Amino acid sequence: MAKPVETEPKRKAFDLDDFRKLLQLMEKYGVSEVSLSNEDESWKVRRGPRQVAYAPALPEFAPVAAAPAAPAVAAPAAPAAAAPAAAPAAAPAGILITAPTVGTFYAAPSPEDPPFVSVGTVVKPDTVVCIIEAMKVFNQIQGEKAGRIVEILVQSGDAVGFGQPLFRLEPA
Amino acid sequence: MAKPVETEPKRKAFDLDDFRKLLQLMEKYGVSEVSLSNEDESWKVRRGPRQVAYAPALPEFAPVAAAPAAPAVAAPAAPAAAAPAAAPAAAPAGILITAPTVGTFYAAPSPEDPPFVSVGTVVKPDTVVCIIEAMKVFNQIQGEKAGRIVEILVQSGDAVGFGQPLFRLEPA
Amino acid sequence: MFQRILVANRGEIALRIIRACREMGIETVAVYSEADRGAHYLSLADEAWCIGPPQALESYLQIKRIISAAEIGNVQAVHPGYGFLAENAHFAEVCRSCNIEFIGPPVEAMQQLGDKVSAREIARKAGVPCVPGSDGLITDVEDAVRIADSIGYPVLIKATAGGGGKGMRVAGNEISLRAGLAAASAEAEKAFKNAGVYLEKYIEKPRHVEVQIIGDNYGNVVHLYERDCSMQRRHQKLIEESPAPKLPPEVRERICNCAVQLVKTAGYTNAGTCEFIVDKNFNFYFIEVNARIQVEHPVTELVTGIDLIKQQILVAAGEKLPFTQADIRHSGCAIELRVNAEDPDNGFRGSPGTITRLRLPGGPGVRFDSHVYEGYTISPYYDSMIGKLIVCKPTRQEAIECMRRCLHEFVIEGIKTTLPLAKKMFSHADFVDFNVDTTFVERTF
Amino acid sequence: MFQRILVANRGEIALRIIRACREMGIETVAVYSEADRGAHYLSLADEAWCIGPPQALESYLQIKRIISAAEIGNVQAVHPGYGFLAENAHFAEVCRSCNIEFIGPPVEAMQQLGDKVSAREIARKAGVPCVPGSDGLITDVEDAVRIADSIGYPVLIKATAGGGGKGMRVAGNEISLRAGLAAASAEAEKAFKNAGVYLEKYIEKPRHVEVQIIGDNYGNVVHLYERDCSMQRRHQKLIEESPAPKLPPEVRERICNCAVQLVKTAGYTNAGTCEFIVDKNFNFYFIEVNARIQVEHPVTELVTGIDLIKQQILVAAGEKLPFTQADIRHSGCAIELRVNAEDPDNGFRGSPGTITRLRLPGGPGVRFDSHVYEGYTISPYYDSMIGKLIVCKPTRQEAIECMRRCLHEFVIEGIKTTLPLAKKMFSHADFVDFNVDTTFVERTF
Repeated sequence: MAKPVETEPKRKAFDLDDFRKLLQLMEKYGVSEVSLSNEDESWKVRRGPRQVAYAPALPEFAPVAAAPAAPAVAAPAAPAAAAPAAAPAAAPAGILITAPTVGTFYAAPSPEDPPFVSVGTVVKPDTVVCIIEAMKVFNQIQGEKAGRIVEILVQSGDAVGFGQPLFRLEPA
Repeated sequence: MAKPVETEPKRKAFDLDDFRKLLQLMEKYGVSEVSLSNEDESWKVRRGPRQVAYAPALPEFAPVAAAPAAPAVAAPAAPAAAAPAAAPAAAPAGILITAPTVGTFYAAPSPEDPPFVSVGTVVKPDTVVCIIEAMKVFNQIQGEKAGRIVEILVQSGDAVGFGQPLFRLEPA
Repeated sequence: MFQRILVANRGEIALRIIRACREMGIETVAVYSEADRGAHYLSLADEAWCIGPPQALESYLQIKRIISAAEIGNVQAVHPGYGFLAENAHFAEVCRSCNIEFIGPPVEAMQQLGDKVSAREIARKAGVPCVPGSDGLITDVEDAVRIADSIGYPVLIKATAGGGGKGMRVAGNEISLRAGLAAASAEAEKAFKNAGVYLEKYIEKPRHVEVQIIGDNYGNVVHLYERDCSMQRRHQKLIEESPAPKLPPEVRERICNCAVQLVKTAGYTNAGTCEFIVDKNFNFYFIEVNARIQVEHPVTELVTGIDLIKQQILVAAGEKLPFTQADIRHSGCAIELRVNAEDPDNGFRGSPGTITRLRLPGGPGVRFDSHVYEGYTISPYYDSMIGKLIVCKPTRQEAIECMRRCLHEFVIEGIKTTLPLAKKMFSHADFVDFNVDTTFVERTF
Repeated sequence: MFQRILVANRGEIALRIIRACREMGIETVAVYSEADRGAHYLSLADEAWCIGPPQALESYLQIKRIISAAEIGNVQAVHPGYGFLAENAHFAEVCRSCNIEFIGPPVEAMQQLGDKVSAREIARKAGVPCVPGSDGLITDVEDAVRIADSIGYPVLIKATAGGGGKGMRVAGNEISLRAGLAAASAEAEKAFKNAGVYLEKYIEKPRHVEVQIIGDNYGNVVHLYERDCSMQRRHQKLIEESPAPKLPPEVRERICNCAVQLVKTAGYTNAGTCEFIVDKNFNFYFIEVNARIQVEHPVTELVTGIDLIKQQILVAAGEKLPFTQADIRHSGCAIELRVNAEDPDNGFRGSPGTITRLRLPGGPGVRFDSHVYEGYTISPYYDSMIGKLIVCKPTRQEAIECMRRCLHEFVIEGIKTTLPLAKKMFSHADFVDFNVDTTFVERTF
């Protein structure tokens, strides 16, 4: 997910270099709010205390789906709010394995079995990393990324949404 | 747009050099908010601490009250839009004498008389510069500014709103 | 019919009038102070004139400037809205003397009903019950003591020119009556330049019920049923609704008929409201007439289907009322919540500023009358009310559920508002069961 | 009653359902694609789950993922809205097999009415007039020629699985009939994987009139009167209204009763719409049943005062209808305008983008059902409809004046919309006089 931009040449991306220039200009000239749009793109940036309410949602920087426990009031807002903030500061380093479907996450084949992977496990793209149950079907999920697991972001039994980060890896 | 982001020549980006120029102009002329748009693009910039959206609108730069002929649709919007645009380019230098009340402007005591003042007249604060008729009363208006009249901004017989600029002076 | 009307007001009621006029094919001339320059609703008028600086005294209360704008705007009538000059009989007189119709009642009716003592006299003539009291100004302290003895303590000392609670005092016994008379009189002199005070029986924990009426120039007067406005804070209405909950049908009928009798007796025309207080035994007493359209008129519009602003204009233009009393139906329950830019954590003081984020409620049965939008700046110069959220549903229970749902959706950022208080009010069991009186809000929240 | 419902849709109808549920005290679980992440209406649900990437095929049409979200969301029912899976009988079946109620009709009724030929059979059984035609699929070209001779040219060739004008052809004589049959069949095979076609008499310049019905699980079915939807462009409705203008009262009664008979015969429950075409002599012919809530349902809500979404939920939960046919009143005139993000200057192609400025109309009798707001970004992945402006007034004339006033107020910047077309339509004499048919918009604008 958090793959750097330059490796995906065909993706319609935002030019983050341009974006950086824009931010530098804004800082230099004390600009608090900018809204630019043309046929293809629209940029809206607001500096200072109040955050952008609805960022055009750079999905790469908006990993968090609605948290199941918390009321969704906060949840859907969170990604948007988190997006711009996360980008420069708190973006967790590494590679993320995200849920390919909505469902219930299980770390192990059964409660008696050990988990498929743990912190420290080195995985390949075809390594089964968990099960996601959807409609009574237990789908074995391959991580599709390679690396060493450094963090498990959900608990066995948690409900997870599409695209929700499950594991963080560092390149092995 | 103009400035190519060199790797993606056909992509329509925003010209950040133009943007810098705009910011420099804004800074130089103390402009806090700009909204520009043409067929292809629209730019909106706000500088400094979060600004009042409907600025009680720098009356000096917001000369036009609702024109009686034109529908007011455009009119109240005009001052806000005009203000920033006017700043760098057309900001009329000098001092303005504005209408102290709403009513009908007359340049002369009667149609037979010469006007109170003309372009070139040097006025003192107590010089009567016009009459504004309100409720059948013909109020002689003193300019309350000193200088030489360089432009008369309304026609005899025009309806004028409170605060509407009537004359532009340059310091005598 | 008028071709062109000047709207002598601002904010939501100006927008409301502009909307009505446009639907009727009438052009509008708006006036605005420098503080309101650029407000979106002004762009909906056909013409707009700046009439002065932000202070209302120098703009919206400047009769001369408004008439002057009416003249250069070439209008046939002025709609005063509510507040500002709406109940200023002098303004109405000036308008009419300039051949500009004032959309409101006759000047004489305004004057007579504007004075509390003469209003009581009219009520008595019309057979409308008033709160037992001095039937006139107090001229002698000993008289006052005798009257208080006869109607029974506690008694209320009120200024004849008063309003909004000013110059008002409760006396529980003779000693406080003697002290209170002097104090109230002095306060009234200071506030209204009229020291006249009178006595009334003090009604404990009353409900506020008011009746909407409208009359034409041909002697036809109808009522459009009642509104309950008991949910008040410092004499400011917060919630208004119709029908008045728990009011027995026969009381409702009598109170509505009393209102019609009263305004007929006063020779009143156009829209107006008769305010009553209702005690716990459903005795009701006339208080005053509001000789104008009211903030809460949408409540009545939603339950009767009648557009009051349009009717005001039609009646002022000399049209006959298009309905009789029998034609007027009341169905469902409508509740209005006033949304004020006030800070509930700081004594409800005004909270001007820019609305940085706004998500409005909507959906079936929801109306939000307001001139504000995201990016709008609420100026510190005027009333703190920024909008009226009105819901109409088949039953009161459903209306309350709808209002709660709306409050859940409603997002205003950048300013403080009374929405948190509103949430508490609409969740309070005593409001839901309607065990409330005009002291409820202050006692409870 | 359900405690928790999953809303299997997006945008304005998702918001509409969430609002209804909240007023009923029912919790909601929303689902969304990555394109809708962060939309404000999602925050009004009690829970929200991302179910896939922006493409509807991978999210809103993914039965498995929606059921999975329903399971982790622990809901008792699913409301499908309109579009997406709303008329997918398989989805309804899967929901119910998982013990999750599908808020809609029985699967059998959906299937029978979903097929045009079996729907005609039901109509005939119910005594409802259909357009004269082949009474079944065309199996032989010579048969088709005989039938066309007997019903008279021009005839319409239609795909049994068709919709939206696909697989449809008009034949004015035998030659074009022979050619058209093969072409339509091939087109239908390609578009719907079902080559079956049938013949119908071609009704020239018909009006589109539809009847809203609702039934419970106890055999009670009522109609909620009709809507006229003749203002269409490329088979997309633009304006819907009720009552249908100029429809003679006895025709109106017959058409409404026919709709009730038809859905009763089909064993249909919950909300649905029977679509008819009406020729210039007010002969009407059944076309199809839309087995779901429709975009234009607010029109009916405003003239009847009945909340259709709430009734759908109540009926699905096994409640009886709280009214009989005699209880249902129709009053006033409601008109809905669909506001689409389309560029009128470029063949009405979709105009996604961010709304940079939004000033909404409001005031008495105005409802705007929409999930958008200033700053909202309209994604290119879904339908271009961004909101529905609905007005309700005592008369059609007043409703049109109100709509024009609303269009004057309405400001949307940042995207192109159909508002300019709307202004033209509401000013056109033939619309105002209602001299229109389903070809009017394309012929005129």
